[in-house]
Amino acid sequence: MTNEILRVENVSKAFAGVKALDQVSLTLQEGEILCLVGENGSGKSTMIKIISGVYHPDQGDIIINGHSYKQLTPIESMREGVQVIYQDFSLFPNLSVAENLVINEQLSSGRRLVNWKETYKTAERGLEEIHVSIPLDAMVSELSTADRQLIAVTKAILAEARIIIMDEPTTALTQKEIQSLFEVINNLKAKGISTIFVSHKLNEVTEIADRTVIFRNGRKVMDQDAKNLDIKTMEFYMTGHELDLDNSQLAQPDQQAAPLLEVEKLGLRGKFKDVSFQLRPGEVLGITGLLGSGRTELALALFGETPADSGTIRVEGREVTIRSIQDAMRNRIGYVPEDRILEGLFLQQTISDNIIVRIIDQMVNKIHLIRAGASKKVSDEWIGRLEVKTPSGELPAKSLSGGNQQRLVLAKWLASDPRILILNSPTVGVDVGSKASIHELIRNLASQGMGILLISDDIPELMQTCNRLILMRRGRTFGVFDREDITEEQLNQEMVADRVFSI
Amino acid sequence: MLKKIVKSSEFVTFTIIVLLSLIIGIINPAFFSLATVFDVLRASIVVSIMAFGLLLVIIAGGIDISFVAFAALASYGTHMFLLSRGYNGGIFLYYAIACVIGLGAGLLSGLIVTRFNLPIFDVSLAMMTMWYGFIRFFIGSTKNFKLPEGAVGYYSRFLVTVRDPFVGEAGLHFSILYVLIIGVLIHCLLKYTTLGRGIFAMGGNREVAIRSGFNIKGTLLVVFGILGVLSAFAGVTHSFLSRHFEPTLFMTQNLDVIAAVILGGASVTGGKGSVLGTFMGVILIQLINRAMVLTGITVEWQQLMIGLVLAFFISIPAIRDLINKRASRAVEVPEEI
Amino acid sequence: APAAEVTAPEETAAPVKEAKDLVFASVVKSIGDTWFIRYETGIKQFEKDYGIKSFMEGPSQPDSAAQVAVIEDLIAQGVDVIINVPYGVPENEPAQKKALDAGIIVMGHEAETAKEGTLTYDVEAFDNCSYGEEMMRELATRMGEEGKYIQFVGSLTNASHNTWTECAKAYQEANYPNMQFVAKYESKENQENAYNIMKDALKATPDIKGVQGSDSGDILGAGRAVEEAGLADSISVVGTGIASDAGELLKSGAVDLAMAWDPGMAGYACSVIAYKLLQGEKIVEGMDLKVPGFESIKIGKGPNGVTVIYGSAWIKITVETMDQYPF
Amino acid sequence: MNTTNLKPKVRFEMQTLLLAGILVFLLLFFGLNDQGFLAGRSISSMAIQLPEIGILSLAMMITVMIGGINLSINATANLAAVLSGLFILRFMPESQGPMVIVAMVGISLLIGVITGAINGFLVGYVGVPSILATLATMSIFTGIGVGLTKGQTVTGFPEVVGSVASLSPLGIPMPFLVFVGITVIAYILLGRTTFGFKTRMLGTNPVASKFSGINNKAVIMQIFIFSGVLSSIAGVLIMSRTMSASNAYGTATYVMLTILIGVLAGVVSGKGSVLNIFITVFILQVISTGSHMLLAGVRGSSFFKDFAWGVLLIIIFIINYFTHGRRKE
Ligand SMILES: Nc1ncnc2c1ncn2[C@@H]1O[C@H](COP(=O)(O)OP(=O)(O)OP(=O)(O)O)[C@@H](O)[C@H]1O
Ligand SMILES: Nc1ncnc2c1ncn2[C@@H]1O[C@H](COP(=O)(O)OP(=O)(O)OP(=O)(O)O)[C@@H](O)[C@H]1O
Ligand SMILES: [Mg+2]
Ligand SMILES: [Mg+2]
Repeated sequence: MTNEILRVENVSKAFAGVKALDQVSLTLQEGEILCLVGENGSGKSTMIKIISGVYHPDQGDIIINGHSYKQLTPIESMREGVQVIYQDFSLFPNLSVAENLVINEQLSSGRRLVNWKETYKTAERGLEEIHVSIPLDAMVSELSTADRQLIAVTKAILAEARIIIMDEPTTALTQKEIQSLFEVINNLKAKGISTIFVSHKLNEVTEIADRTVIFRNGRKVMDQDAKNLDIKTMEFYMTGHELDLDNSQLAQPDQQAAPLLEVEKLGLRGKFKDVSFQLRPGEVLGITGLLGSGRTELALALFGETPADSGTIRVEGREVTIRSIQDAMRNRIGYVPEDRILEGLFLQQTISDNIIVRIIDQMVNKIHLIRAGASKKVSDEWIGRLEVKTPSGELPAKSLSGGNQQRLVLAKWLASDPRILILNSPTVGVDVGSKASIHELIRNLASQGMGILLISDDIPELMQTCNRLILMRRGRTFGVFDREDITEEQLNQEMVADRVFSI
Repeated sequence: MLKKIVKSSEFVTFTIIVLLSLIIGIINPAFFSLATVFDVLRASIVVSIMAFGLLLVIIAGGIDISFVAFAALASYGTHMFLLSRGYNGGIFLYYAIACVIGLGAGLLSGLIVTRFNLPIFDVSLAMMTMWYGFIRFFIGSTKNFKLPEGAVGYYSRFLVTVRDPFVGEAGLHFSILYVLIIGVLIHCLLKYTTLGRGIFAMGGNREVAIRSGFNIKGTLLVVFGILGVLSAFAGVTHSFLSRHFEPTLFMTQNLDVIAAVILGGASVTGGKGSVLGTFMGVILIQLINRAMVLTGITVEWQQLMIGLVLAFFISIPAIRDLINKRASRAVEVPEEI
Repeated sequence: APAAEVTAPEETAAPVKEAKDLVFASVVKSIGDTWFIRYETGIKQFEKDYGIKSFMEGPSQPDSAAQVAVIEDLIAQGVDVIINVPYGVPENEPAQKKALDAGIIVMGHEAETAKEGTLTYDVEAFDNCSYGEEMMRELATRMGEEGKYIQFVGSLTNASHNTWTECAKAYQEANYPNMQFVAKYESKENQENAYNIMKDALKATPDIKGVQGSDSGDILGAGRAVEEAGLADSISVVGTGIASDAGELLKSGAVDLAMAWDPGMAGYACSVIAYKLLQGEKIVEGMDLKVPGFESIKIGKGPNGVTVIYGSAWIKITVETMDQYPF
Repeated sequence: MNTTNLKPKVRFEMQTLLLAGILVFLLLFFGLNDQGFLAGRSISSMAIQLPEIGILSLAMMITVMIGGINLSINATANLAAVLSGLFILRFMPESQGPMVIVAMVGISLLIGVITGAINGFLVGYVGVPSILATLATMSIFTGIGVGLTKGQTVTGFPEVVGSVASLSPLGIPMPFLVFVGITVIAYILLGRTTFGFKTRMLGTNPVASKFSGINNKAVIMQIFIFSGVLSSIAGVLIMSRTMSASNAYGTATYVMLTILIGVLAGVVSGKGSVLNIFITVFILQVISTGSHMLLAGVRGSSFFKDFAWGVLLIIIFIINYFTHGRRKE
């Protein structure tokens, strides 16, 4: 016999005419793990924000612990024991790790004074609970994305929530951390704490869910015990059609062609050392490794943001110096960053402006004025090609869902027609359907002769798109594998074998 | 621990102060005297008190330029009111009434900002114009030199005095204690109260602060209330020290106070700043101004020198940041422009 | 060299209006200043005596740009007389000229350096250079004609202040060889600055014996610093100032002498001259305007050609005489 | 904060319409209250300072658009006038030829470029927050002028210097034509060129613009140079109109006034409209002239005007709030 802790009844919510949620009802039992899945923009985050009091529904009721609300405030929601880990982690960059961890508890307890000793003790306890160690007095702004995600999770656990909602908590975690997180969730479950878990990684969903709810276009289309659902079925309900995810038709690059990019003994003090590899036209080269293995730093060095201090780089046979982003672009190297909000997008500007920002210099007429028609044409073309879900390119980029924002970042770089494209975790937070289409896009780009460096933690993704794989550990290339020579299991083992965490 | 201190922005400001003092002292050894210390401290009293109030606003992510008008309104308004009632007693009543006026003015700004969700800078621009006009149209437009009995001689209430053979008597004015007390209070507010952490949280990421359930509006109201009270307090103290009340008090000095707070390590975009740093920022600006007379730079070139020295010293923290960033590439936060 | 006679400008040939229809507007550097409050009493007295609408306008902060805007608006309103006390003389000239072109009589005060053709007349309480020299005589007497002295100007851009200090310095060099000029400082028209500068000046030059101030805040700030250092007896402070501001310090002996002229009377005199011009009268050397200090006017040329009418006599405010000057 | 900016185009027009509406209202209000107001003389009175303020406001606006501020605009204008004035007095005191104008404009523009580059260097390359950097350079630029002239106003220029301000081809005063011309140029530069596009992007998110390959430092440098050049053009107009060059001209009013115009015109990081600035400058000028007329002879009318401005600003903010829809928190 279980107790219902949360019930959402016939909730609807529209944004400027877009129905984000349409008459959706949900229930959550004590100690239950409920997974929400659905395509990008299907209304998952909106539902979460309504439960947490950030948005007010247009109609419907929310019943928590037997208390019925037409709408909640964030603090009421917290008082009812709801804690949310948002996609952007909701951390304060200017505050220390310890404080970020404890701040919610501090607030909901209604205490007016801060006890720092207690704060540090509590924070330490929290981190121990999920078996990670991060310096407590570091500023969050100094941390990597993965560390931030871990802190967001720990924070919710510490707030002694009765309902923990996680909006894609695993996007930046590698296998190891994900397993610890699942352990934590199961421990919470044992204590009677309920979890709502949103993820686009359906294998995670099958692993953790008690019950699964599927959204499509703002409606609930499926609500089932998890054991009755397999991945194929979920995909079907999410998209409304069968997905063909057979990706075996990987094109092989021409092994005789001269390499596009040759990197020799590249190094940057304290970051990575002696990295050498070649990238041929038409090749997708995966780079993977644990957090802190130096993959992102390597990418940033090739992109000129933090230039390497030793070694050589050759592009199409010519030795080049890359000291700035402009140098990289002159050599037609593009980089799709991991943090789309901060590094990738201009949220207040239009979608169309975001797409043409890279190529604005080519959008001018003879007297150097921007041709409005041309820019609209280009942006509409890319909105179409990447299936960015929006009624108009003239809307600001912040009106897009997380997954669509990610496509927008891709569109921006693809529009500039790079020769070499570095993709840093391009499908994080992207739903399965879109992910498949992004993978196809990557393969298409490669087949047109582009060289692609793909940084990813997602092993199936790497196996489906890459011709070769580089495994990095502690700033060095640990191994280079042809895809044919390695299986998912082997790769998994290789990665987990290294126990180094970030920083 | 030591490494942390050395890395802090307060340490940088401190180093700059030491450096500048050495330069002035080498050019004119008369600078190295207790009298100098007392003078610089005295000149920093009033600015520091205002700067502490402003610090809260800047940490919360806004920039206010109207606090100088609060000071003028509260001090001059109180004075003209009490003068008209024939009051001739002690100074406590002055402080009490002025602080109430300051609180009112601060809260009014705060209410407008929060109720209509307006940028702090914009509102403060309007309020500054409005208050200085209000004071001079409705209260009075001339300086007044008539002090109440209780304030006569206020200027020379020293904690300690030293006799300097050349420059006469020099004393440490007791109102430096105000700075100390207010400084400690504000520091504790920022560091040890939920409210104070809310101010930092708000400046660090406003949206997240709202989501986390911080009472943003309430916090802003408190911040503006404190700004109003501290400005009023500074205004009255200044008037007693300088022995007159004026309607255009501090009118052109708001940018200098803002500069001091930022020079003291507070971030223009919010979320960062400290009481100690702010105090050192105030001292630094004082020193730069005083260096002109003591080093004997001729009057025509003083303004240029002040600008050059300021430009030099404000560049040091920025250059340090550049070097730090090179050394360890942390995750980027939005750059200040 | 005083010109024998100056003819009234042509515009006055226009039909004479009745007094009650005339409008005299005064534009001052900044309307909040104690100084100009006193100025206003003069033109209000004129209004009462002559039945002519007279008022004072000006920016709320001393600034030429804002002052010019006020003049422009007065021209548009079609006033009959503008009396301008310019913050920056050259910057105000084009607006004054425009007013002249519009048939308005434009009087200046504290605008001796104006260019010819930019004012109908300039009216000065006295000759600025003599004023500076007189100040030096007073300072020298109090210092026993020896020792170091410093000077303050409100701002380097203020022509009068710089004339006073430079003439004073030249006079000292010629007449008091035992006195020694140390430095000139700029108080930015803020007495708190004067206070801090004085303190630092004492450190930089410990044996200062005299201070000459120009802005009315200079002797206040310097006086306070001197008093607090307990040096009121050994340092002489002399400068422009008025009794209502400097009273306390005069009493305590920190300030030894405040010199001034009565701006109210200057404003009154300007108005009278303008009125006479409107009546078609000629302004001649030795004329009695029936205004204290302007009983027998002198007429001369400013350095840039404007015709200047000088009154006589500055006033000297000491602790003994301060009650005679209630402003 | 969750302002859902769904219709940028429409919103932009709203703000402009609102401003235009206020302008029309004010014209009617003052026109009905004072017969002389709409007469030619008050129009020309308004047109005198408007070009200078307008150009300085543009100089301020473009720095606000990248999330900065430029406190040194007025100091730059004065320095340009002082240095070109000193040059003319030294090398061509008697000349009445066009070379004087060429020297005046040429030197001023050069000063604008140099001062702008100094600001751009400090802000863009060293990384000093612009409020501090330009506070320091304000002091430096004024200080150079004060040092060279000992603070005295530079005068005695050849008559031809005044011709820039006094000419009025087609009956329109030259300064006004310059202002309109610069407004059009700024409109095109900011709205239709890659420079303007990059400026907006930089103002919106400097990190993303860096990762998009925009050379942030160069854009900041260009913005401050542009700001300096605009300031120096204002300096030329002031110099020509007053036939003098002062280090103190406008120091107590112009900087705050231009910030105020920017705020009213709705300029924020990443967004700014030249057209709004153009209208707003008129609004403020009309209020100023109109209130001088209505309050002529009232004691302390300038003080009342300040008070009223403050209140009016708040009212406009509030109108803005309601017309733009309540912002959700
Ligand atoms: N603040 C908003 N303003 C306008 N539209 C919004 C807003 N929030 C959500 N939407 C719209 O509501 C729809 C549902 O959004 P929601 O964030 O719930 O999707 P989601 O399922 O979380 O998608 P994703 O998987 O991409 O995160 C989207 O189409 C989006 O465009
Ligand atoms: N501020 C907003 N304005 C307009 N639409 C929004 C806003 N925030 C979210 N949306 C909409 O909500 C949807 C989901 O957004 P959100 O980023 O919350 O999605 P998500 O489920 O968490 O994301 P994803 O899986 O794509 O990473 C999108 O379709 C987007 O259009
Ligand atoms: Mg979502
Ligand atoms: Mg998402």
